[in-house]
Amino acid sequence: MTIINTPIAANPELAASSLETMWKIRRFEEAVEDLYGRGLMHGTMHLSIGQEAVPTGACLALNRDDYITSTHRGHGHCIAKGADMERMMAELLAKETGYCRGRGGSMHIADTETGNLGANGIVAGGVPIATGAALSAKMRGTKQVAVSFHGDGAMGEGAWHEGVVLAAMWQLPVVFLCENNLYGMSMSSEKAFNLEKLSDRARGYGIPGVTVDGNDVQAVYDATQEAVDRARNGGGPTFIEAKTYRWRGHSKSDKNLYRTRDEIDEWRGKDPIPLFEAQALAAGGLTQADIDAVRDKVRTELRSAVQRANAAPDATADDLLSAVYAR
Amino acid sequence: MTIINTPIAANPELAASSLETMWKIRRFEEAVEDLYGRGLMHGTMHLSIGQEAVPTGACLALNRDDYITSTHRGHGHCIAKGADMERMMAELLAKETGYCRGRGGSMHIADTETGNLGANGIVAGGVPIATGAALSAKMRGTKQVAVSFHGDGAMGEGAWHEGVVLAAMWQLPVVFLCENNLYGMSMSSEKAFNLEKLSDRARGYGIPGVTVDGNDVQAVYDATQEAVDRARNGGGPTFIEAKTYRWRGHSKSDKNLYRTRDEIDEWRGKDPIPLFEAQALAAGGLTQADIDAVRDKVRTELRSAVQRANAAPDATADDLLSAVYAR
Amino acid sequence: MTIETTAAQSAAAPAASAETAVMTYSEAIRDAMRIAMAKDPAVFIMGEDVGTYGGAFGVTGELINEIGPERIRDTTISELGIMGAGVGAAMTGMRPIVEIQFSDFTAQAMDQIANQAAKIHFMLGGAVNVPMVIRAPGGSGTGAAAQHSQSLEAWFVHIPGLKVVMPATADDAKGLLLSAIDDPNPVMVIEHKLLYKTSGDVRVGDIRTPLGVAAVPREGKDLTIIATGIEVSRALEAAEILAADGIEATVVDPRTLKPLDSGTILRTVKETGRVLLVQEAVRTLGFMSEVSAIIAESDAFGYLRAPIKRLAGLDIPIPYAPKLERASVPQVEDIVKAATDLVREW
Amino acid sequence: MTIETTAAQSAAAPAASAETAVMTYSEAIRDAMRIAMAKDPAVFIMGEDVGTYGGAFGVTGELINEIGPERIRDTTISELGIMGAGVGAAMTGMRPIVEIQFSDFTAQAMDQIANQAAKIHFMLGGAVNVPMVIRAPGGSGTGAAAQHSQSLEAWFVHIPGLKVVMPATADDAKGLLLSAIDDPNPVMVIEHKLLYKTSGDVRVGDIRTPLGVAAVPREGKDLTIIATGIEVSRALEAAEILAADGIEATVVDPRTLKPLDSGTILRTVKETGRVLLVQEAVRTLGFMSEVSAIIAESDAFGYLRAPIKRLAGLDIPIPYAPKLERASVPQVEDIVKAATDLVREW
Ligand SMILES: Cc1ncc(C[n+]2csc(CCOP(=O)(O)OP(=O)(O)O)c2C)c(N)n1
Ligand SMILES: Cc1ncc(C[n+]2csc(CCOP(=O)(O)OP(=O)(O)O)c2C)c(N)n1
Ligand SMILES: [Mg+2]
Ligand SMILES: [Mg+2]
Repeated sequence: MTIINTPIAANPELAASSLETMWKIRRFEEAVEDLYGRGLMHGTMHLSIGQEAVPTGACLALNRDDYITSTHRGHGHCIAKGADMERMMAELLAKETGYCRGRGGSMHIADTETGNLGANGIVAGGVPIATGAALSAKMRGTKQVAVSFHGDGAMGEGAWHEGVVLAAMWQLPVVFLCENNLYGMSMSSEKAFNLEKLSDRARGYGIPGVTVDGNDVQAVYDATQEAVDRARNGGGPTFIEAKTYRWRGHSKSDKNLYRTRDEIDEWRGKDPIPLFEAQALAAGGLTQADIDAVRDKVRTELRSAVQRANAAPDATADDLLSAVYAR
Repeated sequence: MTIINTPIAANPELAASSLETMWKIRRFEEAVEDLYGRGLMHGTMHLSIGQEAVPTGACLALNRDDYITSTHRGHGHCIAKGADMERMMAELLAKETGYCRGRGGSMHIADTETGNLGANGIVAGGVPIATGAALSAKMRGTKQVAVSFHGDGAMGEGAWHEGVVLAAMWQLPVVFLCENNLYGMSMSSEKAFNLEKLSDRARGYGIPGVTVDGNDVQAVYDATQEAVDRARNGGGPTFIEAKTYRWRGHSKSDKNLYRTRDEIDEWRGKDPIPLFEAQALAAGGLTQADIDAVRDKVRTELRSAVQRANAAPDATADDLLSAVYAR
Repeated sequence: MTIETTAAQSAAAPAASAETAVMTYSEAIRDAMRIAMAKDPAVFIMGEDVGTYGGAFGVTGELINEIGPERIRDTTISELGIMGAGVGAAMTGMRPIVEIQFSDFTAQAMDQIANQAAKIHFMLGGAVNVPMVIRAPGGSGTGAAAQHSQSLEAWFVHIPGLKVVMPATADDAKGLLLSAIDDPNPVMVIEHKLLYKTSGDVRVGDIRTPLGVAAVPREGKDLTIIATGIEVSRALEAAEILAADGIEATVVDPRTLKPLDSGTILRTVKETGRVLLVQEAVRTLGFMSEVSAIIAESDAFGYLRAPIKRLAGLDIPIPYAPKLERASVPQVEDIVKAATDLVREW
Repeated sequence: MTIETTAAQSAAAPAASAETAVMTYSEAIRDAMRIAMAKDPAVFIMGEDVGTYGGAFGVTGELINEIGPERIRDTTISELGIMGAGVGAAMTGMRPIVEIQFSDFTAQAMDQIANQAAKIHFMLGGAVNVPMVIRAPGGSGTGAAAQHSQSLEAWFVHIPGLKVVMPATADDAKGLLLSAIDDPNPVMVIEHKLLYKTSGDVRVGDIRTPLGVAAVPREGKDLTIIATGIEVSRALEAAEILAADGIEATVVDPRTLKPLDSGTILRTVKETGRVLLVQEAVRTLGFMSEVSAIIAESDAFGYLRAPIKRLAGLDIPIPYAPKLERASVPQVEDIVKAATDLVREW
């Protein structure tokens, strides 16, 4: 991807695609929530509603063959990196046509075609994997970059630390992108870190760290693009803290006892989608008609994705044992 | 322990005891090396010769009931915290009278009487254990402090990170004392860290960090005492980097290919023992006669420790199975 | 069977004299922790979201409101650190109960469990004890896929120095946990997600289920079914169906996997001469491999009328799709079929 | 036996036609890595002190001088990170060989081994492979005590998605490693510290020992001894002693623990009707528990003239004291005695 010098909101094409990505994430997850609520989907789910600007802005700075590793809350990363909503939905509906043939579900969707090495059920599990993908890119001399999406909570894990330690020592082309949504499940990041900004931790690894507004596509894009450029040019890893908020509970079982309704409402007021729409209207990148068109397009697309996914055959049990090992 | 306001080197009692501790460590390890070289001791061994000032200075700031956790290179910590050389030697000689009844060997010596929770064969294994001991002290309201001795190499481990994360969040009375002897086995700490000072990593956890000359008893004492005071008064953890050097190879199998003879010689020139002796002479804490007396005393003590340890009965195999579980 | 069935619970009910109350497995665990904390100030709970959130499966519930955040300690997401802190606390006078949200994440903490907690007492020549309890839910059935559904008890049973229990009923969940808290050694308590909401009669008050004693919730002459965890209630349900078909099964629930009550196992095997081993864990080197080996090398060998039969999870990661997940581990009908084959063919 | 004995090596020697050279187990491993790296630029080595230092046990030796630091990659002390980096590299076109200094430290990396590497292929519906090799020395005998002497192969054999090999000879160390590097799955190679310096005839060049095929270095009519790792050479030495006493033993070395060549095992068991299982790992839920279970539930059951006998490490952490350490795991004389008892009594 070439570097974008005009504001995203002012560029008709980019503004439309960014808005489309955010709406796709939002609508996809709303549909999931609905299906789940009606008992049509099983397992567990982690929704990123309210956080859409982070993957949207970040993936704008990435090429199709750049890598990402994702998390338990990974629908947004997956969509922003370019995955197909139908195959995602099929996965969640336990269909043979899903990205993982119904074996993985929400927590394991990967789309290697678009460089997504996978959601991960293990907090921080993807961090050293991203380091490895960056190492591989460097060794193969491909100029690919890896972005490790992870939460604030993930920074309590040894896996996070070790992934960053190796990347820093080897100056690998990797970006550690922390979506600080203020909580790791019920643990507030304010309590968990004795830090003003989580990016202050980056200096302890001798790598640059920056904190940005995670609800602002442009801010996320700018920081990611700078980090990606540095990485591609051999300048090593960067840590980015994108401050955002999850509107929904951690998962289905969350009673939201650890935070207040007021806090949730305050952040709902910072919804990244209307924020971006207003920016695009003001900057002239999009008209109201454009905005409506994007919204409608996504709604139609999603509806058909759900329908087609629903119609697909269920995952089949006949080759379970033979599917364990690659041949 | 009451806080020491006069320089250690100027205080006859403290100067003598500090010098004695350093000599004990040095002589103990020289004896181990000798026994090992003559095939009279088995297993592996990690010598801290050249690093004696760190445990000596640090343990001067600790009460007998304060805790330490130690490492694979733990003889110095053990001696400085007050352990008995005879029982240590007996352990290394696989005797029933050893601290671990010959079950643990060098890498597992502990002396709970003096608050030493144990050497550890696992790099960074003792770090979260120290956090736990500090948590326990805090919960029991005892005002005890825990010091986690660890190497520079240990800071690559997730265990180190997680131990520090929890201690920082809970503001526990623990000191993370890094003996940066410039190498973790063959990995140079300069290469492993993109940092001027390892103590710069501390800020990323929101805790104070300081770097001191690890070959200077006074400098190590001062930093530890400040950290211990803070810990005891509820001020939470501190990270200390004590820069020092191991003269010997990492263990018996080390061919020293990763460092130069010049470097080793340079650091031999910074031997903490004569350095301290000179300070004590200059400050008037010790006369040359005192110095000679300490040296002689340690030599005699050590000789008798080795003799008595040698004479002790071998570890017995008859209760191996019943020794696994406590009753 | 559905998870509401309480056959196992009632079968293992305490002696008639003891007062009991109906509670869920999850409440029973909470009850045990409440009792232990009331008695001994050294006991405390530490883990991710055990405080206000009440635990990933709601097991600690509102304990924090009763006991406070000092002793119901929310942690960062740092399983290795938490486990190490537990070890350090246990070595210095406390009795921590460490909760790991899913037993799969014991992988993160394995060094502190296997290399530290398990070995310290022995390795230090007996100088120190490590009296800690690790609670972690295992098992499949919730659609949480491969990284949240494993049955990893075999890892821990293999490590000298650990004790391992797997309560199958609410009463045992309470009684075994209280015994584990008393124990001067590290004890892994592998709970089961699907059991949390099942209920049964639970003895009231400060009761115990001793470690190392198997339960025999049913006796029959035709075969011995040995099952653990969720498979105990499935085995009991299968036994009912088998009985209707004229096959009488003894059902043995070891309860403590280590130390194992092999006496009870061998006795019942000798009585029936046929043995069916049932575990949810993957077949290869699951706990029942050891039970099989113990039987095959014992004097019960001479009493066997048929080869030892094992029924276990498929050797695969647990898949997400509900039908596939169900097909991955032994269900009641699988037990019925295996038992019937065993008795009819031999 | 002393570690110099090469009975096992010669017994498993390649067909007479192949050219061989005498080298140590450690040199054979290095030879395999050199060959693989020369052929395929995707193959590289990563681990603590594998570079200039030459590896904790000297296995990589001077490879860095031939191949350079890019592909003989020294790491920080970060087993979990290294393993995760291996997984990420393997998913994106590389074929990493990760060295863990002591297999005990796989505990640190367990999440990436068991929850990631092993499961990714299945969990992602086959979309990605994880072709990586993990080399780690296990076993006791060096006086390194409880945290540096474990035999943990059972942990890995229990996890679907991993393959596990345990070479007992220099030739197999080379041949199995080259097969492991070829394999599109994560393969754990458990080497043995005491074997590194033993030597034997090793086939020259780009040879293979196939995964999943057991070796039968000796055939006899009286009993079948199945042994792994260091116990293979002990079993062969014991077999010589037994032969002098008129007892003829078949010795089977599974070589690959997963996937297991149970065909060869069952065939030899049926031939002799008596079986002695020998492992260095602790008894409870060690690899031989599975072998025992497989035999006991197979049609070989009917051929057994005696209960299956297991000889294993004591269920204890490995002690430091040399005499205690030696007493902790099966030695040649223990095998001789167990085999003699088995044949005389049954
Ligand atoms: C190793 C591990 N520990 C614990 C969990 C349970 N868990 C899943 S998500 C989560 C919170 C993660 O917080 P954060 O990283 O901030 O991501 P967020 O959920 O806020 O997006 C926890 C504790 C897990 N999946 N893996
Ligand atoms: C978890 C773990 N990984 C690796 C090792 C092998 N090892 C023992 S000591 C050591 C180097 C430790 O370096 P450092 O922490 O700096 O301590 P130093 O040896 O310099 O005192 C290594 C790699 C180990 N014992 N434990
Ligand atoms: Mg979060
Ligand atoms: Mg060091």
